[in-house]
Amino acid sequence: GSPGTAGAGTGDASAAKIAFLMPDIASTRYELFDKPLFEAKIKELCGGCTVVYSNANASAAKQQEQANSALAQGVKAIVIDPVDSAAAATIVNSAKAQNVPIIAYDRPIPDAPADYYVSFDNEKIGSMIAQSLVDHLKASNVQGGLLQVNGSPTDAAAGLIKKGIHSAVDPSGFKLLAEFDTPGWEPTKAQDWVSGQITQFSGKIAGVVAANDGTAGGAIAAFKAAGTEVPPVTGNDAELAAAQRIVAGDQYNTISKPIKTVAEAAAQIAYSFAKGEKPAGKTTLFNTPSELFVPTVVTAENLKESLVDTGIVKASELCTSAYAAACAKAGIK
Amino acid sequence: MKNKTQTAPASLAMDLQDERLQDRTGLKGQFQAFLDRTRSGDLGVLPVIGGLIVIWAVLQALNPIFLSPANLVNLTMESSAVGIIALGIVSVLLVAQIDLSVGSVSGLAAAVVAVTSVNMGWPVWLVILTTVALGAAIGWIYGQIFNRFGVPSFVITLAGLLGFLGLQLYILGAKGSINLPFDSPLVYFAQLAFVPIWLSYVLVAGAAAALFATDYFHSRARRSAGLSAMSMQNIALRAILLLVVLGVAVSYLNQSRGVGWMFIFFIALTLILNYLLKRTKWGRSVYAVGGNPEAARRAGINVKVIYTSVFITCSTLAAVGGLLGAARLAAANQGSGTGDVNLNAIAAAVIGGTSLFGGRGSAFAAILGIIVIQSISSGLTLLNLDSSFRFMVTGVVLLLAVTLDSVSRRSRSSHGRA
Amino acid sequence: MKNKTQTAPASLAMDLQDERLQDRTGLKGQFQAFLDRTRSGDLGVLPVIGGLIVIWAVLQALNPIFLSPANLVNLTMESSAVGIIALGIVSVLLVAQIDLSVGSVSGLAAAVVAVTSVNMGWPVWLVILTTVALGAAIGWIYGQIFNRFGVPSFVITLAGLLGFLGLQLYILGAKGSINLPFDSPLVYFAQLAFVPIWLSYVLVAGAAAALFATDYFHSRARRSAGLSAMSMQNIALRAILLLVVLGVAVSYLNQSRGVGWMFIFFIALTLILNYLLKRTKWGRSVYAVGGNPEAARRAGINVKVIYTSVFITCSTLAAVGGLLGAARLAAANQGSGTGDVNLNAIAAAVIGGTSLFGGRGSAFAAILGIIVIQSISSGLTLLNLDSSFRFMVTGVVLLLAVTLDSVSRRSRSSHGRA
Amino acid sequence: MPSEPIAAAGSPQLLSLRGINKSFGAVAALMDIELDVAEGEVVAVVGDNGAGKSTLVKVLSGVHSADSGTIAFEGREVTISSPAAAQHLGIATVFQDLALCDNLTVVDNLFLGREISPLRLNEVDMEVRSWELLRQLSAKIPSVRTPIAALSGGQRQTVAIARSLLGDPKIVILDEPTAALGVAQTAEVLNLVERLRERGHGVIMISHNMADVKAVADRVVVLRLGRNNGDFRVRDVSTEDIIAAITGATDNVVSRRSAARGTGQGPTQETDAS
Amino acid sequence: MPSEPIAAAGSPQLLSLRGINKSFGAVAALMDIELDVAEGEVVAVVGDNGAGKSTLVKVLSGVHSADSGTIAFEGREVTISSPAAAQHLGIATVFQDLALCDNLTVVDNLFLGREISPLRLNEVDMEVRSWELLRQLSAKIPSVRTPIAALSGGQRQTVAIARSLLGDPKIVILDEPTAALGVAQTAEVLNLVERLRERGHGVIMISHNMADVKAVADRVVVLRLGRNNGDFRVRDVSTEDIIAAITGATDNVVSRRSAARGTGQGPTQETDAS
Ligand SMILES: Nc1ncnc2c1ncn2[C@@H]1O[C@H](COP(=O)(O)OP(=O)(O)OP(=O)(O)O)[C@@H](O)[C@H]1O
Ligand SMILES: Nc1ncnc2c1ncn2[C@@H]1O[C@H](COP(=O)(O)OP(=O)(O)OP(=O)(O)O)[C@@H](O)[C@H]1O
Ligand SMILES: [Mg+2]
Ligand SMILES: [Mg+2]
Repeated sequence: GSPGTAGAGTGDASAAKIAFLMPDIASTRYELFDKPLFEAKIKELCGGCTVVYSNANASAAKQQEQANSALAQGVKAIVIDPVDSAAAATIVNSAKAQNVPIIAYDRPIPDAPADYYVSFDNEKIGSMIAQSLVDHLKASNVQGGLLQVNGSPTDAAAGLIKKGIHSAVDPSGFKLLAEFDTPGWEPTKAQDWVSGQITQFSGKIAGVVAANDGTAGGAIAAFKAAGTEVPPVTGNDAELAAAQRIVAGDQYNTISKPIKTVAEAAAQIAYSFAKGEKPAGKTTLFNTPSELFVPTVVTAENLKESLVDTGIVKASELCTSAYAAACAKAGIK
Repeated sequence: MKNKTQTAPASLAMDLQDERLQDRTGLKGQFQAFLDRTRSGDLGVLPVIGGLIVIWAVLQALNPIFLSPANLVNLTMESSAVGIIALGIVSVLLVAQIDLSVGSVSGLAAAVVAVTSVNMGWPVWLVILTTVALGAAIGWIYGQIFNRFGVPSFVITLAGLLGFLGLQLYILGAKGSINLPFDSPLVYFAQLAFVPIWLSYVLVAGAAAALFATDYFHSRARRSAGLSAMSMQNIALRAILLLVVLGVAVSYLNQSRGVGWMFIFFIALTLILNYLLKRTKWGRSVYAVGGNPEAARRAGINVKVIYTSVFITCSTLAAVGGLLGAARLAAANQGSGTGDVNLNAIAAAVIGGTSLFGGRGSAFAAILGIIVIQSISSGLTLLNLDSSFRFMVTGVVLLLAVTLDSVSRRSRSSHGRA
Repeated sequence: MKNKTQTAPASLAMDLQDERLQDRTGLKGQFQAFLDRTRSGDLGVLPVIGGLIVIWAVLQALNPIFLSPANLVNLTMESSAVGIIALGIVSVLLVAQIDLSVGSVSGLAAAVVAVTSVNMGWPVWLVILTTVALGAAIGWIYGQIFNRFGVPSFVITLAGLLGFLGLQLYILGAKGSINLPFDSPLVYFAQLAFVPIWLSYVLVAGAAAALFATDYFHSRARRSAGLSAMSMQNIALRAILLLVVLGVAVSYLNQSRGVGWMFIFFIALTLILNYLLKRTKWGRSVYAVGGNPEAARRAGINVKVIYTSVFITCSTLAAVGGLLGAARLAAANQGSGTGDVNLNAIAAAVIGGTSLFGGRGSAFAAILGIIVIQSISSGLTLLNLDSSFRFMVTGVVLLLAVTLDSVSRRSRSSHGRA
Repeated sequence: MPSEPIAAAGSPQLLSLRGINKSFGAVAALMDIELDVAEGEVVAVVGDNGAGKSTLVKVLSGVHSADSGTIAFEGREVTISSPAAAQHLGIATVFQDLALCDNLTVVDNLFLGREISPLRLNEVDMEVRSWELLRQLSAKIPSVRTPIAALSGGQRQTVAIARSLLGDPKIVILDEPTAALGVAQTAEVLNLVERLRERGHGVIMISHNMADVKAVADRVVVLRLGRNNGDFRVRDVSTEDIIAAITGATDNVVSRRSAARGTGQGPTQETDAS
Repeated sequence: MPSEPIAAAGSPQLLSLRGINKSFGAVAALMDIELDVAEGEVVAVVGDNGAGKSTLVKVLSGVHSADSGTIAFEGREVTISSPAAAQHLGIATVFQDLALCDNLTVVDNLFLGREISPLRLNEVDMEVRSWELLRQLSAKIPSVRTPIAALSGGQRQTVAIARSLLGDPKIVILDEPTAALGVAQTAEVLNLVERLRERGHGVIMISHNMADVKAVADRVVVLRLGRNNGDFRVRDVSTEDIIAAITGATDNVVSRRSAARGTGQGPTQETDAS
C-alpha cells in the first residue's frame, strides 16, 4: 500500500494538526496544566491549527495506537510524553517513516532519537526532593531512618524518580528502613503500607520520601490515623492538595515543574516543525537537540513565591475555610 | 427390616421421625453430625477460617509484628471500606450477576464527598445523604437497563466502570485531588474514632446475650411446635464461645488503639445484610432468583424488582465504601476507587465462599474474604519484598488459602449438592 | 384437523415431515424463516454487526477520518493481539469458567520473548516455541489445580494474575523495559508485513470458493441421505455475498497499506478455533461441559480433560497474544499486559455474544467484540476529548452497541431458549 | 374429529379459552385451542408427547403469552401477563418441570413467594405447615431442611404439588402430577383431586395415564399436534376411543400391543398401555 | 420380609450386587442392598418415593460411589469409578433426571461422547441415525436440530432413551423411562424392552407403574426405605402383593382407594393405582 498521509513541510501550516500525546491520568498535571497550556500557546501562534490530544492511561500499547491514529489523521508534528521511554522508539520510527517530526516531551526516548527533546528530568526530580528532605533532617538534627514510597512498579517514569531518590538517600547517612513500589500510584496502597511500617518501626521514622503528592497524602493520612506525629514527607507535582498540606504543615515539600514554560516551549518548537523549519537545540541529549528546564522544590518557606505569586496555584483555591488560618499565618491571601 | 422398629416412637420430634435418619442427638450424635458435615462439605465458613489461621501463622512466623495489636488494628481499619463494597458484591453475586463498577462508583462517591463538603461547604449529613442517594440512583439505573433490555450486567457495569470514572475525573475537574480537612467528622470517624474500652466489653457481652436470647426463643418456639430444637446446654455453649472469642479479640486489640468505630460499622452492616438475606422474604427471593430465576418468576416473585433492589444495594454500599475510603485517606483524587478495588471486592466475596453462579453465599463471606486479602497484603507489606516477589507470594498464598475451602466444598459437590 | 392433510407427502425430506412445521421453503418461506429467527432472537451475530455499523456511522459522522483506509488498517492491526487473547477467553467462557490472568500471561510472554531473543540471542523459532510452551504449561497447571482441588477458576487465575505479573517484573529485572530490534522478523511481522495486493484478492477468491465447496458438498451429502438441504441458488448466493463483501473490504484497505499478515493470522486462528469448536468431538464436548457438566460426565466425557484443554487453549492464546503485542510495540516492559488487556479481552468475548454462564458463544464473538471495542477506542482517539469525557462517551457507546444485541437476544429467552 | 366444547352441566364456567394460538419459530405448538372448565369440574387434558399440553398450561399460568386468542376467567376476559398475575386470579399450577429452586430447602420452596411474616420470617410455623402438607400427601421426605437438590424425583414432585395447595386457588392446574410418584403418593394425589372437586375448585389435570384419567376426571379433552382433537364426557367414552383420538388412528401401537398380549398373557388388557 | 435373591433360571449372571451401602449425611439411602441380573432378564426395581432406586442406579452407573459393598459384572468383581467406566463395561443408563445438555440439539445430545468421526464430525450420518432411532420410538419431535431446551418433557425422555441404545450395551438401566411418555411411546418402549430381552441383554427397569412392570418384567425387586424388601418372580405374584411390599402394609391408601372405588365406578380396579 501507499502511505496514508502527506509528511510535514508540505501543505499549509496555518491549518496544521499537531498531536499532543500524554502518558497517564494518575498524575493530575497532564490534563490540568500541560494540555491547556500547550493548546493555548498553539492557538496563539496559529489560529487555524488544532491540537489532537490523547492520553494513553499508562499503556505503551495504547499510546502506540494513539500515535498511529494521529498519523492517520495527517498531523504535522507529534509531541509525545512516552509511557515507556524505550518502547516509544517504535512510535518515533513510524513517525519518521511518514516524515512527521516528533518531539519528546518530559521523558526522553533514548533508543531512537526524536527530532527534539523538551524536558525537565525525572531522575533529577527524585534526587531534588530527597536531597531537600535529607538536608532538612540534618539541619533539624533528627535521628532515625527513612521510608521510601516509590511510584508504580509498572511505570517507567516512576523508575527514574526512584533512581533519583536513591541517589540522594543512599549516601545521606540516614538508614533506609523500607521502600515500597506503590501499585498504580494508589494513595490508599501507600497509606496501608506506611501504616504497617509505623507499627514495625514506631518511633524510628525520621522522614518519608514519597514520589508524588498522592502517595505523600496517603503517607500523611497513615501517620494521622495512627495518632502519631507526622514526620517530614516529600511530594512531587505541586498539586493544590499538596500545597494545602504544606501550608498546614502536614507535608514538608513538593516540587513545582515549570510546566508553563515547558509546554509553551514545546508548542513553539512543534509549530516551527510544522511549518517545515528545523529549530536548533540548546544542548544535545541522547543524540537529540534538547532544551531542559529546572524545577523548583517547594517548601513552606518559598510556597508563596514559587506557587502563589507565579499563578500556578490560586490563593482563593488554596485558602479554603479549612486552611484559612494556616494561610494567614503564612501571609497568603 | 432387620432389627429396626418400623414406626418411630410418637414421642420423637415431628422432623426426626423418618426412620432413615440416623440418630444425631446427644454428645456422640453431635460429633457424628459434625463428621457428616465434614464429609459432605457442609462446614460453612469453617474452612475459610482455617485458611485464615494458616496464613496468620505463616505470616507471624515471618515477621513477629504481624500479629501485634497495633497491626491488627490497622488490619481492621484497612478492611472496612473495601469490605463494605464486598458486601454489595455478595448481594449481586447471589443473583448470579456482577458489578464491575463498584470501584468507579466508590471513586465517584469520594469525589462527590470531597467536592460537596470542601468546595461547596455542605453539612456532613447532607453530604452523606447525597452520596448514598447517588449510589442508590446508579443501582436503580443499572436495574432498569438490565430489566428492560436484558443487557448482561457484565456489560452494563463495564460501561458504568468507564462512565463513572469519567464523571469522577470531571467532578474533580481542575483540582485533581481534594483534601478533606483532618478535623472533619468523617475523617475523624474513619481514622481516630475508637470504641472506649468499657464500651467495647459491653458490646461483646451484648452480642453474646443477643445470641443467647435468639437461640433460646427460637428453640422454645420450635419445641412448643413439636419440632426438634437445640438443647439448653448447646445454646449456652454457643453464647459462651462467642463471649470468649470476642472478649479475647477485643481485649487484645485494646492493648493498642482498640476497636475502630468504622470497623464496628462494617460489622453492623454485615449483620444487617445477613438478617435481610436470611430472615426476610426479600432475602429468600434473592436466593431463589440466584438459584433458578424462572422458578422464582413462576412462584410469583417479581424478579425484576429483586434484580433492581440488588443492584441498588450494591451501588449504595459501593458509595458508602467510597465515602469511608475518602475519609480514611482524608482526600479524594483521581486514583480513588481505581486500581484493584474492584478486583479485591469481588475476590473477597468469592474467597469467602460466594458462588459466581448465584444462589450460594452469605454476608459473612465479605468480612472473611476481605480479611484474608488484607492479611496477605499487610503481612507482605511488613516483609519489605521487591514488587516482583510481593506479587508472586501474594498469588501463591491466596491460592493456598482458598484451596482448603475448595477441597472441603468439593466433597460437597461430589455428594450431589453443588 | 381442519384442511390439512394428515400425513405429509412421502417425497418430503426426512427432517421436514412433521406436520406442525410450517412451510419455510422458497423465497417467501426464507423470508418467513428470517422473521421467525428475528422474533425468536436467533439471529446469531447479526445484531452485533448491526451495533457495529451504528458505531461506525456515528464515529464517521463525528470525524471523517475514522473510516479512512489508513485508520481501518490501524484498527485491524491493533485488534489482532488482544483479539487473539479474546479467542482464548471465549473458550474458557464456553465451559463457564474464567481466566483473569490472560493479561499477566501475555505480559509474561512478552517479557520472555524480549529476554530470550534480545538478552540471550535465541533464534526466533525457539523464542516462539518457548513462549507457546510457557502458555500451555500455565494452562495445564490451572487445569490441574482446578480438577484436583476444585478451586474456583476465578481464584486460581486471580492468583495467576498476581503471580505471573510478579514473574514478569522479575524477568524484566531492573531495566524494566527491553526493546526488540526493528529488524527482528517478529517486529516485521507485526508492524510491516502486509499481504501483497494480488495475493489479497487471491485469498478473497479462495475464501469464497472454500465456502462454496463446503456448502456444496455438505448439501449434496444431505440430499443424498434424504435430508433437506440448501438450494443451489442459496449456496451460490452465499459465496457471492462473501466474495463481494470481502472483496470490497480488501480493496478499500489496499488503498492504504492493505491487509496485515498479523490480522490474517488472527482470522486464521479464529477459523481454526471455530472449526475445532463446531466440527470436532472436542468442541462438542466443550459446549456440553459448559451447558451441563454433570450431563457431560454421565455421557462418558472426561470432563477434567476438557477443562484442562480449555485452560491450555486460553493460556496459550494469551501467550501468543503477548508475543504479538510485544512484536507490535517492538518492546516488552513492565506495563505489558497490564491495564485493560484483561478487561478488554473478556469484554470482547462477552460483547460478541459469549455467555458468562457457559455453553453459548462462538469463536467469531472474539473478532466482533474486539472490533467493537477498538472502534470505539480508535474513534474517540480521533476526537480530541478530555479523559473524563472520553471515558464517559466510551461507556455510553459501549452500552448502546450491546443493547441492540441484547434486545434481540432477550426475545429469545422469552421464547424459552436461554 | 373437529371439537365442540361440551358445556359443563349446570355449574358456572370458571375458565374458557377460545382460539388460542402459539408458535415457537417454525413450530406451531398450539392452533386454535378451545377449552372450558367449570367450577367443581375435573378436566383431563391428554395427548401425545409434544401435543402442546404443557404449552397450554404455560399460557394459562402466565409463563408464555399466547400469540392470539382470548381467555375468560369467571366470565370476564382477562390477560395473564405473568405468573404473578395468574396467581392473583387464583390459578395455581404444578409445572411438568416442577420449577423449584434447587439451592433452597423444602420449606423455602413450599413457601416461596408466600412467606409467613415477610419482615421476620416465621420459620417455625412454616416448618410445621410443611410437615402437615407433606404428611397429607404421604411424602417420604426425611427432612424438610434439605435442599431440593438432594431429593429424589418423586419427592420433588410431591413438594411441587404441596406448593400449589398453599393459598386458596380457584383452579388448580396439574401438569403430569403423578409421573414420578409412587403408588401410595399417586393414590393420595387422586384423593386430593377428588377433594378439590368436592370443594368446588376447578381442576385441569394432564396425564398420560388413562387409568388415572378415567378414575378422577369428569371430562377429557384431547390435543393432537397442537389442535383440539376431541372433548368427551368420561363416563361416555372408552379408553380405546381416547387412545384413538390421541394417536389419530384406531389401529395404533397401543392397540396392537394390547391385542398381541391379549392372546398371550395377563388379565390387564385395558390399561396396560398406561 | 427379608429378601433372598432368586437365581435366574439357567442364564449366567450378568451383574450382582452384594451389601451395597450409601449414606448422604445423616440419611442412609441404601442399606445392604443385594441385586442380581442375568442375561436376557428384565428385572423391575420398584419402591416408594425416596426408597433409593435412583441412588442404586447411580451407584451402578458410576455417578456415585458406594460407601461399601461389592459389584460383580460378568462374574468379575469390578469398581465403577465413573460413568465412562460404566459405559466401558457395557452398562447404558437412562437417568431419571435425563442428564441432557439443554444448550445442545437433539442430534448433539444423542451422539454426545460417541460422535461419528471425532475430528470431522459427520453431521449427516448422525442426523440420519437420529431420525431412525426416534422414528423407532414413535417420537414426535418436529426437528432434530432444535436445542433440547425447546422440547417437551416426553420428547426429552425419548431422546434420553434413544441415547442409551447407541453403542452396544450389555445391560440397559432404565430409571422410570416411561414417566413422561405418551401412550404410544410407552408401548414402543415396552416393545423395545422385550426386544432387548430377546437379544440377550440384561435390563433393569425402574417404574411406579405396576401394569408396565407386570407386562414386561421377569422379576420384581422391591426396595423400601433403602433396604431390600422382597424379590419376586412376576408370574408368581399379584399386584396387591407388590404394592403391599412397597408400602410396607397390606392395608394401604392404594388398597383403600381400590376398595372404595370398587363398589362405585369403573372396571379398572386392578391397575388404577398405577
Ligand atoms: N420454549 C420452546 N421453544 C421452542 N419450541 C417449544 C418450546 N416449548 C415447547 N416447544 C415445542 O412445542 C411443542 C409442544 O410442546 P409441549 O411441551 O406443550 O408438549 P406436551 O404436550 O406437554 O408434551 P409432553 O407430553 O411430552 O409433556 C413441542 O413440539 C415442543 O418442541
Ligand atoms: N445427592 C443427594 N444428597 C443427599 N441426599 C440424597 C441425594 N440423592 C438422594 N438423596 C436421598 O436419598 C434418598 C433416596 O433417593 P432416590 O433418588 O434414590 O429415591 P428413588 O427411590 O429414586 O425415589 P423416586 O421414586 O422418587 O425417584 C432420598 O431420601 C433422598 O432424599
Ligand atoms: Mg408436557
Ligand atoms: Mg428415582
